[in-house]
Amino acid sequence: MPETVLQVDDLKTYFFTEAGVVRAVDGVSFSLTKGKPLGLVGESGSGKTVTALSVLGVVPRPGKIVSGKILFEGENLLEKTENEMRGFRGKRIGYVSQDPNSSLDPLFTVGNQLSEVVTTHEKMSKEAAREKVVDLLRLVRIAEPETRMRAYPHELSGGMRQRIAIARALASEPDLLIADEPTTNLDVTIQAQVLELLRALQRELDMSLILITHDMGIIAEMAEEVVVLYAGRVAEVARTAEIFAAPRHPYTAALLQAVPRVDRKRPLVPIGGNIPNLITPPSGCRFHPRCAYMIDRCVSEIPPLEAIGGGREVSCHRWKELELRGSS
Amino acid sequence: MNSKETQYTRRSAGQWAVAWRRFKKNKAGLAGLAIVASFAVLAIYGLLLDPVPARSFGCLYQGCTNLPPFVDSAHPLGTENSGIDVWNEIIHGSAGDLYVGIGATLISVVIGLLVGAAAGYRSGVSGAVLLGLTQIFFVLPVLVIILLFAKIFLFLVAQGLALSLIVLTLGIFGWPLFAFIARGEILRIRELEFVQAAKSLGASGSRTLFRHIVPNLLSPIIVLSSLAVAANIITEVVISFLGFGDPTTSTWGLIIQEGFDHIDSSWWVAFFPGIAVVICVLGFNLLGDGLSDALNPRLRE
Amino acid sequence: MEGAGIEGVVLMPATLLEVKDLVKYFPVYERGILIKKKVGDVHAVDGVSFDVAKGETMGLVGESGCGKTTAGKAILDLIPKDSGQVLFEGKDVHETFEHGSNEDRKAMRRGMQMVFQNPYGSLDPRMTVFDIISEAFIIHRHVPKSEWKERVYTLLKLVGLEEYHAERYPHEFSGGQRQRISIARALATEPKFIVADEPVSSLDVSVRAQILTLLQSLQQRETISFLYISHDLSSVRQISQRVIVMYLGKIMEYADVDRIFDHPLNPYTVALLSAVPVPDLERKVNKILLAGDVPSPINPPPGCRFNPRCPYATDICKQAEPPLRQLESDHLVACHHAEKLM
Amino acid sequence: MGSLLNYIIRRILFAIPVFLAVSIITFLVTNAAGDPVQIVRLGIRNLNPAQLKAIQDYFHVNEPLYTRYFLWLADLLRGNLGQSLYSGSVAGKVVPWIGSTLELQIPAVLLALAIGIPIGIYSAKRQYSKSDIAVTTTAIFGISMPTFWLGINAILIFSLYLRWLPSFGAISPYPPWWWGNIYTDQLAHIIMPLSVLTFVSLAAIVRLIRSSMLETLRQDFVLAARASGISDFKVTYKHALKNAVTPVVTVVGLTFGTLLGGAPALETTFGWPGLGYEFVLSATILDLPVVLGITMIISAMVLAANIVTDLVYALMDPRVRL
Repeated sequence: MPETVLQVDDLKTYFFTEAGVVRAVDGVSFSLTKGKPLGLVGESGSGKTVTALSVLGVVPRPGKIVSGKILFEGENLLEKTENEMRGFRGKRIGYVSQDPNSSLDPLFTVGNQLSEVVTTHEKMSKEAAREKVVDLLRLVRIAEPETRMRAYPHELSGGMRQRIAIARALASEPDLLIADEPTTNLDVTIQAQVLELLRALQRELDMSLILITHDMGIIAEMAEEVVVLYAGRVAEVARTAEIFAAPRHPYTAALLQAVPRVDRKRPLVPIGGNIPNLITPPSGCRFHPRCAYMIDRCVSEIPPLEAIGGGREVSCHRWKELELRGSS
Repeated sequence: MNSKETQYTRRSAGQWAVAWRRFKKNKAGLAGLAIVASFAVLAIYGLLLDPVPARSFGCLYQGCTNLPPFVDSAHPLGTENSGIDVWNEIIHGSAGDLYVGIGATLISVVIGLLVGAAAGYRSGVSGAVLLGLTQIFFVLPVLVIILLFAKIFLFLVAQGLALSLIVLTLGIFGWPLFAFIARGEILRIRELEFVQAAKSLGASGSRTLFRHIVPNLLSPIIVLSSLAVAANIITEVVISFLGFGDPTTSTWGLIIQEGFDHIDSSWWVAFFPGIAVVICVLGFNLLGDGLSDALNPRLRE
Repeated sequence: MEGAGIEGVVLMPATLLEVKDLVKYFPVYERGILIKKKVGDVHAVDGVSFDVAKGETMGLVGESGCGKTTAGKAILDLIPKDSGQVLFEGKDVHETFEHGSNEDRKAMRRGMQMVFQNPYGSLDPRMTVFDIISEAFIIHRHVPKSEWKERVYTLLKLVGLEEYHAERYPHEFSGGQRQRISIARALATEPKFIVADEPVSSLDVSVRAQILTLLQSLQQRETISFLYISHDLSSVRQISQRVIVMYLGKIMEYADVDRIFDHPLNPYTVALLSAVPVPDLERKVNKILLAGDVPSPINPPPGCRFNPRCPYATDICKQAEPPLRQLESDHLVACHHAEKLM
Repeated sequence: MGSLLNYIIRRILFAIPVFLAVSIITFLVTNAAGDPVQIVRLGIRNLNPAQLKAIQDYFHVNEPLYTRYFLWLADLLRGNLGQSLYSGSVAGKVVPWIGSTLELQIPAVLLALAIGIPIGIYSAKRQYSKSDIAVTTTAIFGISMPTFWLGINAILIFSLYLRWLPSFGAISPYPPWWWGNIYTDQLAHIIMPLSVLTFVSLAAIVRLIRSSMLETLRQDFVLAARASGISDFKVTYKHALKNAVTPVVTVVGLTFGTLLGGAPALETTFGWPGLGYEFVLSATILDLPVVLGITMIISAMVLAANIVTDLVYALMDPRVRL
């Protein structure tokens, strides 16, 4: 029986803005097997980043976790105090954020920022911390770590900065690494390097990994399991191979059909409409205004996230009757 | 298109209407607007309707000099030792100070926009010259120079015009900040893609400048203007207080100066006009803050 | 494709745009005590030549800093070029804008338009959609005022928007809708050629396909030629007929879309293609991981610009710059070792 | 560090034309009436012919305008600020005034920073809370108040009504001393002007720090630092603070300029014997050499403050290209 490292249960995180309540995460549930890479797919406004920040307990104001459970190795993180949470953040759960250009403090050297994290989680001498930092930089394959330590973030390339952000997240060998779109702002060739590094580190350190992305291609390469989010809710959960072969949710299928491929040209089937506004989200199934298979029930009734066997879950009234095409 | 039918409107609200809607939600900004409007009403009343002329010594003959506040309903805020009514001076002073504040700001805005636009649109050498100029004005102890200027010129110019002279001086010394901001904004807007889009449509330089760049430049200038009016009023008060102002036209600074000379016997003469200054300046500052929030939605989410 | 028949060349469509040896450098300065010293140039576009046929979409791909956007803007003379020539329908673009008559200049502007990358910066926030689209009519006077409204509505429908959108302001639209407005504005001049600079890169995945299919249908129905600039190889494959791969200001490879994607002959193209993740588990390719970062385009490496990262690099690559050679019909490659990949 | 030296030299070289331009403007203002003697005569009515001749010679009225400027400039650069029309050399008189002014200004800026930064941070971290609203309200009143008027009220309350503190000067002219001896006497004199000045600059600094901090707290690296387990205190006071203060440094430099510019009103209110008060006294009696000298000294001080500010900024932000 594989061990579960993280279990998110009916998580709701809302943002209380002047314009109204933004239901950014509205009942998200999934779990993550220890030592496995999980992909969290979604577009802007799907709630993927907010989910990650909720797990870490660093949802920025005016956001608030309204209800739900986040079990990390059996402990409910939502019952922890701020002080206790610091024993998880960075120590047992590492986080790599989206934009390497802004995730490092521009006014301090890379070495300073890394040793700060190292000493936060473990009491050690300055010398030891320095050595640890050098080791970390080696771990993320940075050449000449001693020189790079003295550099300021603006003196490094985007790819290099993202490696440093990864090194920071790995400072105290966390059990779980959350990487939030770690390659979105990087060039393709650099993206390939960073993804390769993440994959290698995940295996080397036997970490659990949550990789957040909007790119189904990255999912195919990196993840073993996928959670598809749409407008703050889970649309579908499945093993990667299954989701590409036979998606069960119309949104997943549409996403696979709407994305152009580099290996061959094929007719694109666009998804109509736009990402919904989460202050006044569509009633019933949130995908219904854009769904080709919409029926009346989809407007009136929220589809539950049903387990459909084989570890798969889907949130669609019509999953049984629909025959959806996969990536082929 | 999120539920198109419900959002159907023939003409939707324009940028300014949207800004106004945002502004309306800002209580502090609205308070600022109300304050500014009240002073404007007071000033107009003083100029056109008030039966008691400014700096009227009428009381002197009725023996009500040095009257403390809140004792005589004819002189609610008391009188000064030569019989000038404090409340009446506040009314007439609002016309004087609004004239200084707004007049000087208008002069600064016009000069600043012209210079800033020239420098921003051409950059290069003229931009460098402008930068140097603004640097000079940042270093000049402007208030000190203005004092000197006012002092010397008050001797030379007919005294009736002296307040206008102060307006002119403040305006002339106040433009560099506007030029600086205008230039920076133009340089920023010029790089925005819609300006390039206009160019690729074939729009002429002047069309691009007046149809695309200037309208987008206005919001920071409006905000800055409101704050500049506040600053100019304070400067006027300081000039008058130090005895470098125009002794023949009513301003708040003048009456405060007169009050300060007799501070130990009649405190109210300096105190109440000072309150008027604080409220009026506060009004313009609040208005400026409110406008900046309303016109720059990025800061407020 | 009119004209093709007259020339008697049926299979080769007529050339609309011709770019010859285009060069654009940006000087880089360092501050001295008193004056700025020039320390080098960003070789943004360094001798680029290609042509675009009538009704064709030419893809221009490359990573950041390869000069693709600069090339697009220099072609439209939105930024001045340093040397080279751009011919639009046989007429020199720069020459026309610099010395041509007012009518010639306007006609040239009408013929070539641009769709920008950022849907938030490319629309004037203080104008309604109607004003934005009809600005072309004001400038070029090619539509009588009585027909403006009708024409704006037609354009809005063409790009998939509704009539009532005309009275709204840009801030009321989503990114994808703004990009549609941007396209409608470009179409308002009735252009023959549009430079589309990363038109979908800032859009959500589900909306990208909408804009891509819109561009495709425009190209087919309106016979407009596109220069489609992007770093996203997948969308380039989807939309282009021919493709140029750029690296640090130089063309690395230039060929028919299928040929370049299926049989690339430049190691850089090969690496680039293999780096793109494909949403398909059955397709496993050997990744070619390139070492190092994209070098700074200031004073790029001598010889072949790709040599420090190239797995095939030999001494000659460090010394001689490879010329753009024709290896197959319609397939040009700048690589000393291209034959090894054939 | 060669580039730092380079930067300092460049900054100082750039200051020279600015200083010259300031001197030209100042000189032109005093000569706007044609020649300065006419102005002097407006202030001092009964000059005997010998005095008039001396003053005319002093201002070189028979020379053309530009010659007069260069003669004045040459003296200025040699450190000779001229002679007061009443008594003594300007340079000799001015030195103690500079001391008095700085005695007030420097502690005020430092105190305002020391108090303003924590308050600004506190306020930003609790945006829209009651304490934040209290702070921002007080601050906007603070910047809306003419300094001297606040001073007048302080005098009304603490000197005239409560009689706790002296209202005039930097020291009592003769005993009895306030609170016992000559040192406590000076302390008693400085308390009020210093508090007033501090309060007003405090208001400006709190507003700046608050808005800068709000901007900084929204940045990704703050979130990333928190997500890597660094304590809230350290995130705030190490990362956010340095990032928030860096842009404020420039503004504080400029504030120092405005403060000096505001010195005349404040010092006049409290009869504080600094540059500002003496400027007002001299300008009132049209002692032009003194007025000119003080103007140039204040300009030079502001210029120096600006250079120091730029340097501090450059040292704090590694992204500034020296």
